[in-house]
Amino acid sequence: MNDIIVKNITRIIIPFAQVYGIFIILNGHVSPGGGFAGGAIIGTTLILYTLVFGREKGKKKFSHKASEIAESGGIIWFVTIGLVGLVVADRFLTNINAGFPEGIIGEILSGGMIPLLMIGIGVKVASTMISLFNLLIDEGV
Amino acid sequence: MWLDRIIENINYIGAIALFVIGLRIVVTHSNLIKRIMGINIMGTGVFLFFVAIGNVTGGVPPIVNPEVEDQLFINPIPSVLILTGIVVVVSITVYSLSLVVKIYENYKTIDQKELSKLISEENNEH
Amino acid sequence: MRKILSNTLFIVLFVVLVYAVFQMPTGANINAPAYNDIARHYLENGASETNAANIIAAILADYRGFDTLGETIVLFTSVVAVGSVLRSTKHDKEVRDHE
Amino acid sequence: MVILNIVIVVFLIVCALAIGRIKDLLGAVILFSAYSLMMSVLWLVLKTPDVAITEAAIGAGVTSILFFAVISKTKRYEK
Amino acid sequence: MNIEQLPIINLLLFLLMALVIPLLKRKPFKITLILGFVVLGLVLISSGYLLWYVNNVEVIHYTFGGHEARFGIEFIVDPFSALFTTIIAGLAAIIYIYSSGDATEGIEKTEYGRYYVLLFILLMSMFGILYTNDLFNTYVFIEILSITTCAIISIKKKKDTYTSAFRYVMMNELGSLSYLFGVALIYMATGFTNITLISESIQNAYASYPVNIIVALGFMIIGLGIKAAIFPFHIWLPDAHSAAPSTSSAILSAIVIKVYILVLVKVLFRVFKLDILNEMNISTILLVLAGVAMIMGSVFAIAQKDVKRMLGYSSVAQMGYILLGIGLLSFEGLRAAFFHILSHGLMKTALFLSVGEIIYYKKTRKVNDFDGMGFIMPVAMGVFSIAALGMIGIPLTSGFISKLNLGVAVLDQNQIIFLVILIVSSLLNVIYYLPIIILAFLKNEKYRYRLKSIEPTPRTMIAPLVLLGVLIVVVGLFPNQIMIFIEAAANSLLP
Repeated sequence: MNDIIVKNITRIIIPFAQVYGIFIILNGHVSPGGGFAGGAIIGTTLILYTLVFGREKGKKKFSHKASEIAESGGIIWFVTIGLVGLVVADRFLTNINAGFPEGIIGEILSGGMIPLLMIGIGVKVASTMISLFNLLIDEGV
Repeated sequence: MWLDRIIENINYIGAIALFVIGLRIVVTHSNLIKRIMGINIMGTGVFLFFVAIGNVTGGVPPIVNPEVEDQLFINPIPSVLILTGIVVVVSITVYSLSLVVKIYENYKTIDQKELSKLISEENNEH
Repeated sequence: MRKILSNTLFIVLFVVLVYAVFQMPTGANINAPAYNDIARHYLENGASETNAANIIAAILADYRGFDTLGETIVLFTSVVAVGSVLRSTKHDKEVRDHE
Repeated sequence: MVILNIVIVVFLIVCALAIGRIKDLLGAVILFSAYSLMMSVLWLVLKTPDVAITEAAIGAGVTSILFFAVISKTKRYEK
Repeated sequence: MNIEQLPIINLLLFLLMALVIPLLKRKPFKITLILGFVVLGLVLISSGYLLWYVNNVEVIHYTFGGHEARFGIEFIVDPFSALFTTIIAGLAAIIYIYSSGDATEGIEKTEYGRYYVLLFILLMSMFGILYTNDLFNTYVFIEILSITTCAIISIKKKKDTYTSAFRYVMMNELGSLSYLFGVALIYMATGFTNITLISESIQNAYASYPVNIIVALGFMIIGLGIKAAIFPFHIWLPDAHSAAPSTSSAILSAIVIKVYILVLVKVLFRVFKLDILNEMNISTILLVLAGVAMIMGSVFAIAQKDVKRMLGYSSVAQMGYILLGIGLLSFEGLRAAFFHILSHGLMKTALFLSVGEIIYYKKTRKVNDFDGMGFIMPVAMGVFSIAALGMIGIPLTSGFISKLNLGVAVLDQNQIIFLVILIVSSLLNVIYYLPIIILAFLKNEKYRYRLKSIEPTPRTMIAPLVLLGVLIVVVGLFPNQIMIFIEAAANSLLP
């Protein structure tokens, strides 16, 4: 796609959309949203980038290797947090009892492990969406 | 009387209607992409059913505000369950779409009837 | 003919399901069976037990965190599965040469 | 609120029926996208904003893009 | 670290193994294989220990996050789940050894890594399904299971695998969504997703909203029936199982469809309980389905020329046997069904793996090409014969014991007609298994000349086959040791 308007608008929109996605991920435990929604939004911005600037440039921004690391990393991060609970409090995925910081209700730094898990999910979902799209686009042709 | 009952249960009826329409598309349509869409419609039907169970007239989303007392919240459990469900259905959709791409590459058609014809012809050749 | 038959079948299914649902106390109020003590517990104590204001996030990541782990595994699996279907041998070779 | 709810449900059912009938797959995907968007409005009416955000991002966004990607690789019209 | 953690550690071991495989891409593939074998061995040991523990000490209740069971998700390890996880781990270990002998027929080298990733996630999901005590958690694991099973079919990049995998994924998804709809109806009527809590309140719910509960049960039976290939819903099975690579076929036919029927058992006996089932007369419906499956599956199998399709249809018939045992809704019936799950698992694994070896070396799948195969590949064909005789129900094999038990269970409930169906189905089994054995061992001239062209089979492929053959006979000779655990499992399901 070689349209200057589309390219420039995309350049302007993408940072805002990504910041919005990050906002949704980080605020998942105090307002509507969370890892899935935010991750999907970030993933869509990456898809948009690939659509507008072409596959090669998109690959540079978010390489195959990075997505592979993010995919396994998301689950490993999740399991690690769960294992903290297993080791400290004798149960998998324990939250407050495992010593995660409590914070004050309604602030961003609260909810113990919930925001940590949300970050992991967000990264995972974003990378999954972009790599699924790349796989579907790459094939054949 | 009947109208009241229908209006009261409109979400349930809508959910069941979507479920049945989705099922019809999956079972009777011969186009593979349409069938995947049917699965998605079926899925949203089930999700709508779940959410309708959790709905409370005059309730608010379950986000606690310590300063406001005595709020009537909706039931949070169905929302959680379908948040999981939506992502699951997307994964299945993507996987079946990838199969459709491969089927088209090999058979040059995405119509179930033509596909069955091609496959039976191939089997007869051998 | 077959079309009419199948359509009738689906309409019958629809009617049966609607009939089943009409037997239920479907009114969207707090007397519904689903709005039981578990939901109340989440709403009353969920925020203080997990310190998250959004109860849905609290249930999603804490009470039913294992479901969420399963869901991330579904996503991971779908990437592997789609990769196994679509990524041609040629592409894999290219990636290996490239690295 | 009740009237909005009914209108949206009717819209969803009509959309779903139309997806079943339309012969142009591209049109079907656009209809599907509209369907998902309406669905996310319905989630808002039913006071589940979390699901609404997720549905808008995943259902209307990602799924439709993936359908488009596949249709661009296969056939647009069904017989 | 105490014993309660073992179930979740089993799951995490599988999961971490699946996640580690992509990281080992640059190392020789042998390291991955050995690591995977170590993981499988550890899980086998720990589930065996759990089996001993729950039978002799106490049932394990494990809740995630330290919440009460009603609020969080609960794992229950009782004689039922412990027994079947052990069986699954054992069968999976045998299939794994076989598959490491580079006999993963039809899979390209570059896909080996992904194949094992999918295999371990598949095992994890099956363990999760059996351990969990939550209907929605079961749904999540069922979805993982269905996407991985489809993926290990389509990983063999052939034309026909794509179409059969597509049909399979559509049927699977219909099944999953029907199951989820059933869960939604139950949740609507009771307000729980935890199985124990549902079973406590379902009597009241049934008294108030009977139609709702009946519809929910119907949807769950249909949904799980599609996935378990119960007769009218079996149409995807022969295509999918014959198109898949041999090891995948063995896993699918011997383990995966059994897991779905175990979920059905859980739903019937744990969620709905006998009172409601008897009131609704579910027994009759299940028995009729089972009877039709037993006859029709065998009849279809006779007509097949492709040996793997034949085995697929035979699986349909065997699922009928298992469903017959379950449908009797009695202790004897459950015992027979559980024993048949074990013995059919062993026999089908043996059949698919030996056929897999034959296909790998002789490149033929036609039943007619098996002439003289017994002289060319004595071990594979020998194990095939033992397993096929077991399928028919010849004494000294495990198949005989399961048919005996089924017969006793049927007589106990005075369902003489099903005894007749059982015998007729066994005779039909004779019609399609015996000619293969006779051809393979008695008619040797035609393919004599091929004798030289056979390469020596790797030991990793021979050993599991021999082990399976021995196990079939041993289980047939000494069923009582295993019967203790099976009876405990059946007891834990009935009040």
